[in-house]
Amino acid sequence: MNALDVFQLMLLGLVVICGVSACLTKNLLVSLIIFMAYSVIMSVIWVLLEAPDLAVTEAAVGAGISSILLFLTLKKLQDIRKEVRDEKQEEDEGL
Amino acid sequence: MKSKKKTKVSERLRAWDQSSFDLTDALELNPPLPKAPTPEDRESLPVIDRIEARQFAGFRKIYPWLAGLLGLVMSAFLLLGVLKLPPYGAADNPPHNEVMDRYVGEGMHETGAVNTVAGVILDYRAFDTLGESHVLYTAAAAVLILLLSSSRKGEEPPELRRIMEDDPILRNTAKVVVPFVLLFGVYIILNGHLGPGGGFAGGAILGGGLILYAIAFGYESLERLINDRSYRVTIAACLCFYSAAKCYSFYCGANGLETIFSTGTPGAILSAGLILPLNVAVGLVVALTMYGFYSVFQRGRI
Amino acid sequence: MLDSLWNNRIPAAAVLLFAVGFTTLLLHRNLLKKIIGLNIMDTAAYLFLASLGYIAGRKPPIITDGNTDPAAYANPLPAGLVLTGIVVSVSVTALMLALTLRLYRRYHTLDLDKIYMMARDEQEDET
Amino acid sequence: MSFAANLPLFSIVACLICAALSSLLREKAAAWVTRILALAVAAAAAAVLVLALKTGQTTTYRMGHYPHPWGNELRFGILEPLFSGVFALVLLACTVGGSRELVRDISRSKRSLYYVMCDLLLATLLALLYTNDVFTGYVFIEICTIASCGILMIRRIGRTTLAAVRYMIFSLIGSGLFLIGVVFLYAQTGHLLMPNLKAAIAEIWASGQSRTPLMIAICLMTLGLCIKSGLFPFHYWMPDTYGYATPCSSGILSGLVSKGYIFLLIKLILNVFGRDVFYASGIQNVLYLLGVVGMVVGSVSAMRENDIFRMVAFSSAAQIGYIYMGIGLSPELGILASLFHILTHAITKPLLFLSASGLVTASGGDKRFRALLGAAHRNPGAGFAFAVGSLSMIGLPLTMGFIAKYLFAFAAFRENLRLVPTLLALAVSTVLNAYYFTRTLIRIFNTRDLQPTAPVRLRSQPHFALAAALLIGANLSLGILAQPLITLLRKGLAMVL
Repeated sequence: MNALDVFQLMLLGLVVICGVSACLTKNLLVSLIIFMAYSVIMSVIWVLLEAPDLAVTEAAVGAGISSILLFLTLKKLQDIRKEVRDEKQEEDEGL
Repeated sequence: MKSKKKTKVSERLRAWDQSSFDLTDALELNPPLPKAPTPEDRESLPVIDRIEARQFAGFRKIYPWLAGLLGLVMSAFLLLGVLKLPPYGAADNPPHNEVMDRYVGEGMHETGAVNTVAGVILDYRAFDTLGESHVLYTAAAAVLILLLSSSRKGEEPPELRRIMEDDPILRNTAKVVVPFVLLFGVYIILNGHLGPGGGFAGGAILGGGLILYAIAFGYESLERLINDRSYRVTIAACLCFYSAAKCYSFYCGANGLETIFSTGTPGAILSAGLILPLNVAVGLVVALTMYGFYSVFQRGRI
Repeated sequence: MLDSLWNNRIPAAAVLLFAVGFTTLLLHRNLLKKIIGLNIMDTAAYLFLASLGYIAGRKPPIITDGNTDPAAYANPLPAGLVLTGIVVSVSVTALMLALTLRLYRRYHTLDLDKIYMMARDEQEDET
Repeated sequence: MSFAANLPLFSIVACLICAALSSLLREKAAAWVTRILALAVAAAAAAVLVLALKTGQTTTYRMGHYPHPWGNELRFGILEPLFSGVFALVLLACTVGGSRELVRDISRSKRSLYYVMCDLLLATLLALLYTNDVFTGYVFIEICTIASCGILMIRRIGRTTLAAVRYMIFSLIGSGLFLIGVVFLYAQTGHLLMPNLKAAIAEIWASGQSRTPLMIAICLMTLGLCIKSGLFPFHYWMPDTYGYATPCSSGILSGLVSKGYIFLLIKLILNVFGRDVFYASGIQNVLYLLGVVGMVVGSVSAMRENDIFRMVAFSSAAQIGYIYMGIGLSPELGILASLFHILTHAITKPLLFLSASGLVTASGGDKRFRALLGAAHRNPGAGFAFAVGSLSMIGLPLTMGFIAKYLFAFAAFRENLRLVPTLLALAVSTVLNAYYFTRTLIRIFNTRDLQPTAPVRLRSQPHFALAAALLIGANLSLGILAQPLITLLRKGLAMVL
């Protein structure tokens, strides 16, 4: 077992921990950040697996675009929520 | 001056914190939850709805346990298979057979691509990749169906946009970073047959650069380049070119004809026959689609 | 047993992640969590696939020095397949997120169970 | 090589190009593109069918310059062009017959995107039918999933979005399982092309090494496709999906998309797993059991619905049960019956959805039975079409449904142990079918306390009349003259086996 093996094993452990905790965390924002980390670690693992094409693509698509879209959705949800709350407040005041 | 900046920062921090609420807790809106179903109601529902209708605590309590159990069963089932597989990384595993030998050994001469992965996906197994770019197109069309708002009402509120645009850190960083990101994306696309990357990765990077630009400087600055019309026309043109080119080469291949595209000298930038133009077409489609996703999500139009 | 687990450590980790993602996608009530689970499930399958292309001690399949001996390089086919797959999963993710936004705009919650209940009431209202 | 052998590739590419171009067109032009495309695809399929009959064997079409195990391939015998022709015509009938409802349900700016989705669906169905490569199958399954979600949620009401989410979740689970099954298979065999996979699997099965990973791969792929096609207990997405989409989409989703997956499964069983391995694995018994239970449960659920669309949707679940029962029964006669039933269902279900929509529209848009009293008098054309469809579903002679049930029973008589349960399930399901369809028919043809209104004439709904004529004509002619079709299917199966 050489150093690379140890490194690989560490990454594997990390990726499993990230995957499980991204599913288990209650807070959605935290969950998304963990998921982003998961993607980055995955792309490092793919470098170790002699697949640089995959690493580049996963870093750009998984950690980049997917995460941007997820964050954007979260922000939009927040906006909708705020909008609805304001409307409701106005309604209450009207009553 | 200083205090003003401070409030701004703290405001932003608070906004950041606000988004960390667990979004699952429903708003106290008009009837938040229907009343607990009566037994007769329950009888008239199909089984799965009956399970869903069960709001009592007991089911909620065992639900996570059931889920965990399913996860355990699933992983045990799959692990059982994995343990019986030959050890990974060995040179005599089934996947490393004559198929791989030809892809690596002959690939450079047959496709002209130094990067054999590009050769495999754009020449040997080009039909898969043709399907793949259409997956992206289908998803883009589906997202348009879902979120395209016919009026301009879907735009984000102006004050929010102002905050983003006033941000000096973002603007200055973007000024420096965006050119490099775009350049890198173009490099990855054009270099797809020579090194790691290709149309998909490069297109995604390009799309990321465009998104960053739009966040920092607003959509208006991009509107002249990317609007609804140019978005649709470019994507349709690229996909048609892709389908037609591949159809031509499939047709030639199946009927034993020579194509007019030569493979050139492996290693040169203008080589590898159709792979370079295909990478460019795919890159454009991916970049535009990614930007389109962002724009449609954000403001309901492109 | 432990030996074969060690020999197949990457596929084993991949199927574990697959099961985690699968369970989340199937059973979690929160829609966004479901989408994260979907992504984890897909990436796990790709990790498994990518590990099949790896051959210990070989270079990535990019022929830079004119050496075309197959015994010097890793297998390019799984990498190509995974490349295809990654794009598929980002497309699906975008579509699911768009669906989530529209559902949230209408029902103001991400909890699928609650949405079912509301939708059933709505149906009764319609009639 | 004969020119006709190029036609499958050309029709797939034509669909993809039309899909890309349709996003630039206006709604009318896009609709015509789809219609002409479907006709062209059907014509091409006919040419390929003639070729297959002439050569009498399957043709393998390599894509590109690379010989057998290196490139993607298409492969077709008799079955593939036959099914693609029927699917294209049914898609044509759906888009034509449902065009009025499309205008009602979909906002103007998005109608051309609807036709984009239809073109893409046609392309994927063709690819699923013709492909000779499992990974290509996976990629096109994903397009199919997204496009069917597209035509489902294009109607902007809350229920369809919810139904789309549910549909997507089940579909994605299905494709995830299919993908990991493919990976398992690839890990053991190193191939993705169907003939090579078949040879490698037979070798592994015969040799002494462990069969566990192989069995797991087969299980996962089968399970994935079962979930996607809505076999009992995974059919709960069906009523919402089919019940609230616009009728054209309901017809396409129930008649074609789920059938595409089942056809792929049959192809996998015969061309990849190999008949001997699959029927020795025990999975067929599970399919059989689930099919039988699904037949009964689907019918019971349909009986208890009081919404006509949901009733028809639940009856789909029962029909899927029939098909899986056939697959589980035996490789020759059972699968023959299943193939015939796929065609029956693909032709009948869209007719039911389209005509039910006509009835509902004539009754003020209320989908519940209470409102449908006497609906057939308000819209006689739709009433007649619904009656023909119902009779075919029940399995009355002169319709395709009768032949299908006859074939199932015929296949069962070759079995010892499963004879009685099969016949029993057929009988129970038929009785239940008859019960709820006759009840509906009695209701819509009822004349009691009927308000005299001017009935909707066929002349005022030419699109529906055309589509219904096509579907009814196909149903009755194939029901009366079923023998040529059965011979064709039998020849096609013999070619593959």
